[in-house]
Amino acid sequence: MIHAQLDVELCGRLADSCGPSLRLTIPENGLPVTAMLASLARAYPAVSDALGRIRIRACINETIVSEEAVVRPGDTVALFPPVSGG
Amino acid sequence: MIHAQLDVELCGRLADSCGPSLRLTIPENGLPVTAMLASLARAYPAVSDALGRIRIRACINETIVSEEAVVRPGDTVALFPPVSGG
Amino acid sequence: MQVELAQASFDPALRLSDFTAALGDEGAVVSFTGRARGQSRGGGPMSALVLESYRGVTLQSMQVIAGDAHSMFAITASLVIHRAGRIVPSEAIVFVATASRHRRAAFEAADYLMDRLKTEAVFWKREEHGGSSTWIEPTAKDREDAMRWHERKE
Amino acid sequence: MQVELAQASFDPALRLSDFTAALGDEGAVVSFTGRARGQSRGGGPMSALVLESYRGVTLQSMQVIAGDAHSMFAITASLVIHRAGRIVPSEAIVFVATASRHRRAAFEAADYLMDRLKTEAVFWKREEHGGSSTWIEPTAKDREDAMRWHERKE
Repeated sequence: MIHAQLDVELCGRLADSCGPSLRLTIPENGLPVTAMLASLARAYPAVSDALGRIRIRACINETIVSEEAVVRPGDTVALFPPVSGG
Repeated sequence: MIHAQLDVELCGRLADSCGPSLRLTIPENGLPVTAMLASLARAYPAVSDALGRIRIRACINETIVSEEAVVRPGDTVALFPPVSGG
Repeated sequence: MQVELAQASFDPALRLSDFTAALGDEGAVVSFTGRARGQSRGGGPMSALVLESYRGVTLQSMQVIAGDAHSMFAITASLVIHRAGRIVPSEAIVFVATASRHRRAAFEAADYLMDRLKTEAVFWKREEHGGSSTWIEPTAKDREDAMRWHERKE
Repeated sequence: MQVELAQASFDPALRLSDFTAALGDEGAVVSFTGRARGQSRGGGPMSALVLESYRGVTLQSMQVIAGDAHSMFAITASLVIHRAGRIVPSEAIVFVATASRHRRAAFEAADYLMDRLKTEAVFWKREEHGGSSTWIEPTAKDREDAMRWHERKE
């Protein structure tokens, strides 16, 4: 299987443990958000705790998506912890 | 009985028929608001209609008073139709 | 608590600026500006609104209302300015500003101030249209709005 | 409807002035200013509030809220400005202005805008105090306030 690099931005408190951006290797044909979260937790144990404890929403190309959405190489991907509001 | 002159200010629409101030002759020891209104209606038939039709409040020396309050010579007297609000 | 009866036109935004600059650690500031409209209640064009006040009684009626707002809501500062005289369309008739630690009190107090001012402040108001003029009174909606706060008080 | 994400401090009174000057025959203008306080939620001193936003998503979340306010209330104009970045005490965090023919709609729409912005706008917020900082989330009161409008919608 051919793989590609993906940078995942971490917003708010998610950035506390490992900084605001994490690099992940993903299959070239992409993977669902749930699988990406699992892969991220394996690659970065320090963030796995935060990812499991609070409700995370994924954002692909500036659109908040469901857990079934597929992340592809080249996408702009971010993970949102619950928003604080204004 | 000794009498005195009293100027009664008419506010709002009460001034439409006879202008903003009416002169009335009152007993030197004063008279209650109700009697003053009756006396005003007799002296100025043109305002009697307005006085009878809407609820009037009397104001003596910048205080809104009850109908039993006594108006005395030298008092600053005004009659208020219902207020419009701001 | 500051209450003013203005005989000439004033600038609500400027007053909001001064009001806010004088605040301490309040987190919330609400303002309301009531402007003279170019349309009369009947729907036709209006050339001006004329507000008649009466000596100290008008200001006093506004002060009572502002005092009640301070008793009822957790606001720490308020400003009430009301025009008297002849007001042309788009000029401010009334301006209210309230400040509080958290926003709910500031919103409610401004809303309350306006409801009471619109029904109880001692003014007699007429609309000028062309050569004639019409006296106006609080609308049924104004009275209904003012009634909302009675339940609250008890 | 105008919605802005501001990266630097702005003057709410000036923006109210511009907003009002651009109006037509609206009789009512309501404004709300939310200011950074010098006290943190825990009660201690706060040196700054830091609001993180995310690309176009934050502005878009504000636009959705403003659009909903226009659908729900008879307002004819609105302005929403929200700061991002580091905000020191007494600076404006958020400013909302609404205009309508009659006052009820302007009051309700401003109140509604704030309730939704405080719970749903896409920001992550932390309080700085001394060297450390604390992430904050909407309070129970914020969520309760936002819930008030759900009954209304149905």
